[in-house]
Amino acid sequence: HLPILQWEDKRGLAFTKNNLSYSSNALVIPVSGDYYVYAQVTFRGPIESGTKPSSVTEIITKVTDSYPEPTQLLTGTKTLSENGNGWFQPIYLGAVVSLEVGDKLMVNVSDIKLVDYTKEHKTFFGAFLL
Amino acid sequence: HLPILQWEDKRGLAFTKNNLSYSSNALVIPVSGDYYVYAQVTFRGPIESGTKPSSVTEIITKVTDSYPEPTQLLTGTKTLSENGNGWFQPIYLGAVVSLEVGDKLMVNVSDIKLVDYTKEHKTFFGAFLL
Amino acid sequence: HLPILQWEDKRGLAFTKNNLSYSSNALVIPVSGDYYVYAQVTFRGPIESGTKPSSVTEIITKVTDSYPEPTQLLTGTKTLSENGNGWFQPIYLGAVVSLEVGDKLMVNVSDIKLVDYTKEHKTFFGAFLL
Amino acid sequence: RRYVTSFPCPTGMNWIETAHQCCPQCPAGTFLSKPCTSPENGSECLACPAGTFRTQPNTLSECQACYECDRQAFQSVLSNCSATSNVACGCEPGRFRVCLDKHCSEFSCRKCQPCTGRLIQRPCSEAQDTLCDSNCKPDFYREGDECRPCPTSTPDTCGKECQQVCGSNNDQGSG
Repeated sequence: HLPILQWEDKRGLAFTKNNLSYSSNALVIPVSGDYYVYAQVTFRGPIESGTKPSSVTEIITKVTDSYPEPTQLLTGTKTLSENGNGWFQPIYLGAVVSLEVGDKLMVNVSDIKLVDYTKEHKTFFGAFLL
Repeated sequence: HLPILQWEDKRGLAFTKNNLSYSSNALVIPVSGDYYVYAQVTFRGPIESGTKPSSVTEIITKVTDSYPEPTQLLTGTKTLSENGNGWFQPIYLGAVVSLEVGDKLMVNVSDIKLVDYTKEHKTFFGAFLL
Repeated sequence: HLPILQWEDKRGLAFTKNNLSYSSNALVIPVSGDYYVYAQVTFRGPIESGTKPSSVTEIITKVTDSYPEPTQLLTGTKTLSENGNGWFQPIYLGAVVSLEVGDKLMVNVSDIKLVDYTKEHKTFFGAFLL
Repeated sequence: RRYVTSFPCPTGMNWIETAHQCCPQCPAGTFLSKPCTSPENGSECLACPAGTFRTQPNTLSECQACYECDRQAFQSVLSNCSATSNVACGCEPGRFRVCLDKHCSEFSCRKCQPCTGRLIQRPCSEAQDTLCDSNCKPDFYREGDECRPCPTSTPDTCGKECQQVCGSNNDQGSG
């Protein structure tokens, strides 16, 4: 599986409420229903060690106790055409999904070293019950 | 007009409820009000026959019985700078629009052959009443 | 600070309601709570006078009476790899933020001359209370 | 299959859900500000506010916002937005359209090429660039892709091509 991002859930602009909690890299669904789930990841490069990737990918995934494999809910994948020097590529995803109490939502990325985690307003993740 | 995408509305992650129905390629609005409407289309190429397009476009359109022309609600248009080999380009759109009962929402694209329809989590379309 | 965009709030698809008002380039929050805030800016070039920018940036910002400096809520920044002729680059941002009554929301951009203001469905900005 | 809850109205009228009846359409250039109270009496229609339009009769509650021509990209107004028609945009003089999509709904305006030193086969127009003659005009010699004017005197920089074209001209001139 692709690496899973870790998130800040209390400081700065981050918050959780109405029992939607965050633990071990996942948002945990407190009540079954339809949720608008969204995430933006800003990818950036080049990074020293890495050769330039041909593409970057962000996937919002659901893990549930009732099924052994994660379900890919939303995927954004973009090829990179920037040449050698510095590049930035944001990918935003958002949609309504039906979730059950206890489901866990996570964000996977193609390469964690390419994620711009430096500013909270560039890479973010959330959900709200309709 | 630009080609209209067809959608799966029952299987997999797809669903409709609260009388928001899907018929002849359109979401049909059951009650007047303000809706958050969204869609992502992942475009990909090259495709055999096609010359590389200079741009890809996604438009969420409204059709209503009370007016003979469609109304363009949201548009995402992106020029392509990828060179010859394979490319991916997701376009996400979402916003609140005021809709009347009976209005129909559709997604038009610049070239249907470039749409990645292979995975439900890469190309999706939806709406919810605020 | 980066230039602030002006918006149409009445004509065409634009509207405000439930006391969410628009004045001096900002949406003004009528009641404290969690809001889904979103904006898309379509950038386009080249424009004769301008040299080709290396990147474009869109930031949704909050200004509040209780703090002298604006807070950056959401940022989308993308490097440009398009060559000389015409290019388009949409950037969509959206997320839930906690806001207080009287807070003002604005959209800043890296270069106002690069913003495609010609069609209301290509560049838009909004918010709704959860 | 007509939409199940609206009923067929006579031509020129539309079903209005809020009034739960058919009402006369408002003419192009206006919008429905208040539905009719009965099919017999008319709908209340108001003119589209400045900057908006409706090209067709309708029972919509607002008019569509006019597009704007992209001044930054050297577009010009071919016809202004009116209450019944959207703005139409073209290119400023001396520029032609470069379509960015199949339908040319998006285009940029590029400078026409000047054909320096060549005859013009087809002048620049809204839709396409100038077509220059492939040969240089008299008193011009080829250098790479360009046509250069023959030097008035014969400087040492006048290469082989230049001498071939301009050399014979100068002989005639001074002969």
